[in-house]
Amino acid sequence: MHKNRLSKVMTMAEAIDRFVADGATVALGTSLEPLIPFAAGHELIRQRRQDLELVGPISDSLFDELIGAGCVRRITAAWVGNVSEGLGHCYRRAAEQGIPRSIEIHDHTNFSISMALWAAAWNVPFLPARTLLGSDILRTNPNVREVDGLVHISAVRPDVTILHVQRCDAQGRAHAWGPLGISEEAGLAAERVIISCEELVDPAVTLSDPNRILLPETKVVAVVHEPGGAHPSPVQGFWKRDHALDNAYAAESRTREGYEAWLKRWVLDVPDRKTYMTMVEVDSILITGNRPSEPVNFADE
Amino acid sequence: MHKNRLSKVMTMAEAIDRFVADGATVALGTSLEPLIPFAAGHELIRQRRQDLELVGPISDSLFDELIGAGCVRRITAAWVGNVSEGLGHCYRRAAEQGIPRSIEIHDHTNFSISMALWAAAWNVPFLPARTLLGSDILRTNPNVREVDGLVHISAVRPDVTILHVQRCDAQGRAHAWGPLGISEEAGLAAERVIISCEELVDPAVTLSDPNRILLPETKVVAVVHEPGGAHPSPVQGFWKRDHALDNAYAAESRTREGYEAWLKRWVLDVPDRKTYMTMVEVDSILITGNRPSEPVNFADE
Amino acid sequence: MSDAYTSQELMIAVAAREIRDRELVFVGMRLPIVAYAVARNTHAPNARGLFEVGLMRDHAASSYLGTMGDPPNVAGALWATRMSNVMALMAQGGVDLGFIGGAEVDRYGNLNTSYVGPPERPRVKLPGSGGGADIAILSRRWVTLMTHERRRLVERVSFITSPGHGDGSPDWRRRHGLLGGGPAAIITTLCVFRFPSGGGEAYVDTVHPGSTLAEVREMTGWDVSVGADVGETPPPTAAELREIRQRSTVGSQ
Amino acid sequence: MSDAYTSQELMIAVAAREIRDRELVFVGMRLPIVAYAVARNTHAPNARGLFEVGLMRDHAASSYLGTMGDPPNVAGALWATRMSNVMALMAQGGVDLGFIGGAEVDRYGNLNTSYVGPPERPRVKLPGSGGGADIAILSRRWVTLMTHERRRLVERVSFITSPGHGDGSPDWRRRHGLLGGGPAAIITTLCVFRFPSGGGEAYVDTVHPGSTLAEVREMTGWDVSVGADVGETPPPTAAELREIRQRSTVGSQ
Repeated sequence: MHKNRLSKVMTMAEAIDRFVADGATVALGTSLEPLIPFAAGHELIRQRRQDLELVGPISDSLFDELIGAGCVRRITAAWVGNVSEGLGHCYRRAAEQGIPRSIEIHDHTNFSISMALWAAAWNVPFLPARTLLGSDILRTNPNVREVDGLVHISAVRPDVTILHVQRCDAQGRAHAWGPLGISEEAGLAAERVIISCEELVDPAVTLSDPNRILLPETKVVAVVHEPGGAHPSPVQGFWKRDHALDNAYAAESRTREGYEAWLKRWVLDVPDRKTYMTMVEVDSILITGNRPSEPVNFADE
Repeated sequence: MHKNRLSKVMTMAEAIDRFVADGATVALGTSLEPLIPFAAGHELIRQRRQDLELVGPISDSLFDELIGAGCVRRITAAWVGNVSEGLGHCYRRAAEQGIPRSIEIHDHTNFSISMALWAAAWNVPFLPARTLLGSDILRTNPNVREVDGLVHISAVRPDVTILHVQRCDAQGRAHAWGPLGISEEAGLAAERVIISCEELVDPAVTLSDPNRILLPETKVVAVVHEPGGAHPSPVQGFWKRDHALDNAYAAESRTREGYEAWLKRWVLDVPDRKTYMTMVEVDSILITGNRPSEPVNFADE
Repeated sequence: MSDAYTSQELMIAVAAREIRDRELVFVGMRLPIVAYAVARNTHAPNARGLFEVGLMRDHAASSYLGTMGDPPNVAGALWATRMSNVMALMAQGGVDLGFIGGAEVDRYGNLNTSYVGPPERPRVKLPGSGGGADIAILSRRWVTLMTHERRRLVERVSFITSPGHGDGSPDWRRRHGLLGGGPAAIITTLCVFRFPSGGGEAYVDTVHPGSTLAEVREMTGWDVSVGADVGETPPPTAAELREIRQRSTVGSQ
Repeated sequence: MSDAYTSQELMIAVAAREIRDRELVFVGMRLPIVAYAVARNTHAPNARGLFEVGLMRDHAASSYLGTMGDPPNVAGALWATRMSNVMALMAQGGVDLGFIGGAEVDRYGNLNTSYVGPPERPRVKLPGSGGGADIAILSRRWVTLMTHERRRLVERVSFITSPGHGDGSPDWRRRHGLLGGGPAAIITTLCVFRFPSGGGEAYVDTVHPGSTLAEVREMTGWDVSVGADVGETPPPTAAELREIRQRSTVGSQ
């Protein structure tokens, strides 16, 4: 039945090469703390992407890493730092001293960045919301403004949204579970979507539960089978959060030299995610239990 | 762990009596053609609710039945009729001749009624949308207006949304599957939600899959265990659509006398849904197959 | 299989041919559901169907549908979701083709499914827009199917539920902010009307076998324009008829 | 179990007491996660926690959380959903209490988590709002926890990320359209500040055991107001300490 559909499976290197251009607006880390597509972020760094606009709510240290690597022109996000420590050291250096380059910052809140993406999803120039009133973010972000006691939040339309999910088939039907943050609106708003997944599964699995399919396959241009692709962030049913590694990043990135050493060790000298995962102490973070969802019956007769 | 939670389980008669007042704004049939809460609608008729405002997209013949019974003051919907035939005969009589009473009509489209409910869910007075431009609905519905090339759709806030779902627990955690129409926004926008369900299940079932829980339990005030409560509309995994019965309604409701006979037989003389279901030829519409969703793993360690 | 065919079968075949391969089609109810199945199983194997109830499919349902939300349309779907997500795709221009039903259509392709006569006291209260106006405004192009009667094909609809080309003036849609391209065809029991690119007035493109232009003129409520090269509508092929007849037709009402 | 406790443990206990039974609490990260667990397992067995990542819970996670989206916080949740649904509840006034962290707070309870110094070239770039501003504007009341230092408790924050009572003028929030009630307390390592109903300036309500008002004055960047009836903060109870110590504390960073 699906024989006419071309597979969208490719390597992360190919997906980033083909679908993320210099200057692109890229949404990442849209589930907040879990399911952050770190593997994709590292590949963006390895391919030396320039002038990106990063869009997201809170994506632990991923945005900080990309800023440190000099890939970023603009941040359109609610929060950039690392969850272990708070402050993002690369973010600080860029914003305070222009190291390695200066960046433009469009501050959002979690709610407002969600509304900005829903606006793009529904193809309207703005959505009104009850947040941001009384906040100085109204003074510094040119894309939010107070009108008649509401705040109009301008649409943010990613060129590409990159999502890490638990399982996906070759045609791009992605199943994600656990809290979803702003992943749905980030995917719908985007021109195109890249999926990385823990498991590449048969369409019989994904189509057994069309309610769990996160996005229309028509948005998905690439499917990357990338186990551990969200490390050190957690993946329900697969990986706990690697607190130790996140703490180490927070500590090492305090100095520019420390960050550069970290970058060399964990990104630049690592050819791909498979190699990266051999460097991770997986025993302590692997989820081995089973806590299955109760099936539902989609029968029609 | 849940011993402190009071059960919300009650009969449909009690749920309607306690939570739907005369004059209330009630959202029904929010999944469009499937999962229409006909049992709740029939109980509204039996309890002689007056002056209701009905909110929905397309709810097959349910709105037509309620209009014929004289329960309705205003229609805020995209479509009222019956799917078998198109024209809603009670709706025609009310709008054209004021029989059994005249009604006010706020025309919507499917998209615009969804936006009206999202506006209420996010507690903003309106949401802008790209629909309705060039339509005469802009002339007749006072709650939509063109502003700067967009249409501002005023919030619609139901006092109560009534949903029929496949399974629910006593605390109001509802699992619904299949297409969801505008059920999520109708539930979030409402002051309170009444759930009727095919199966009343243990919380272990619903909490095994928190992604499938349709709405926060804090909105749900009543859970009615009502097998067949959506008949003649379909329920994935439980009931096919009863085309014959829907056709019969379309034919019988052509005249006021026909409608009144139908109403007496199928609603007024029927004490409850259990009795109603004994009058239905269930063999041809019962779904007996199993097409289970593939489980997902929510394990955390 | 008989070579004879009903006018409904012809309409379904014509509607199916409007669907191009790889398109995303906003299907709607009744005849278009069958048209999608025919197209998918003949010339457009990669066409996807989108349903406002909250579904996307890449193949037709395996059995009869009374509504788009019937269980056979859900089983095997590519996506079961909320209506507002489906509408998002359409608002972005992601829907190539939509089908809309109507009680009345006028020479500019405007559809009325709301009121015949004054809205405050209508002569006939029709069911309303459903998703019709949304499709009319937002899909890249759309098609309507209608029984060819003088009371349905009228000079001017009394209420524009789903806008076509408005008053027919050049670029009416763009000037009024409507994102989609508007009506591409009116498929009736007698003929196929099409529209000039950029909008304007419907013209007769082909007349169905067994019908005549005179009959079309007689049964149409406006002074009919005729295309430069009016032809005969190609009858359903054997493959089309086979697909149509495999499904119980849904348009008996 | 020792009767001694750290100032962090006291802050958690005080935060837990802000949670009333049956309330819906927007929890946030670090200390408040533990505070929710303490409240839930002592005086507020029916309090529910809401997390912007897209979760609702009626009991604390069974093991250590580095983030609100860690797997133990998802297992057994009452709802796993989108952030915009969680925000919908809060925009409707459905969230009774929120917790917000901050780098700086001023006498009117305004929080800065964005920029120290001019935004175009800040002396310190802080991480930003996250959901902080949303909670500050929309929850019915909120509380912040902070290390008591002069550089943190400042006369006037250089950037209002999360508005408290603005310039302290009567009804500032209502006049500016902010739906929620604003800050109810600032819990520091030395004391608890509260606010008059209707807004205005923070006053010292209780001083923690072992601290003094003089010390509070010394360590606060504004001329401190003191409540009519300033008392001592009740220390953590044995039950509170037991709950706190059952969980790895999360605030070590």
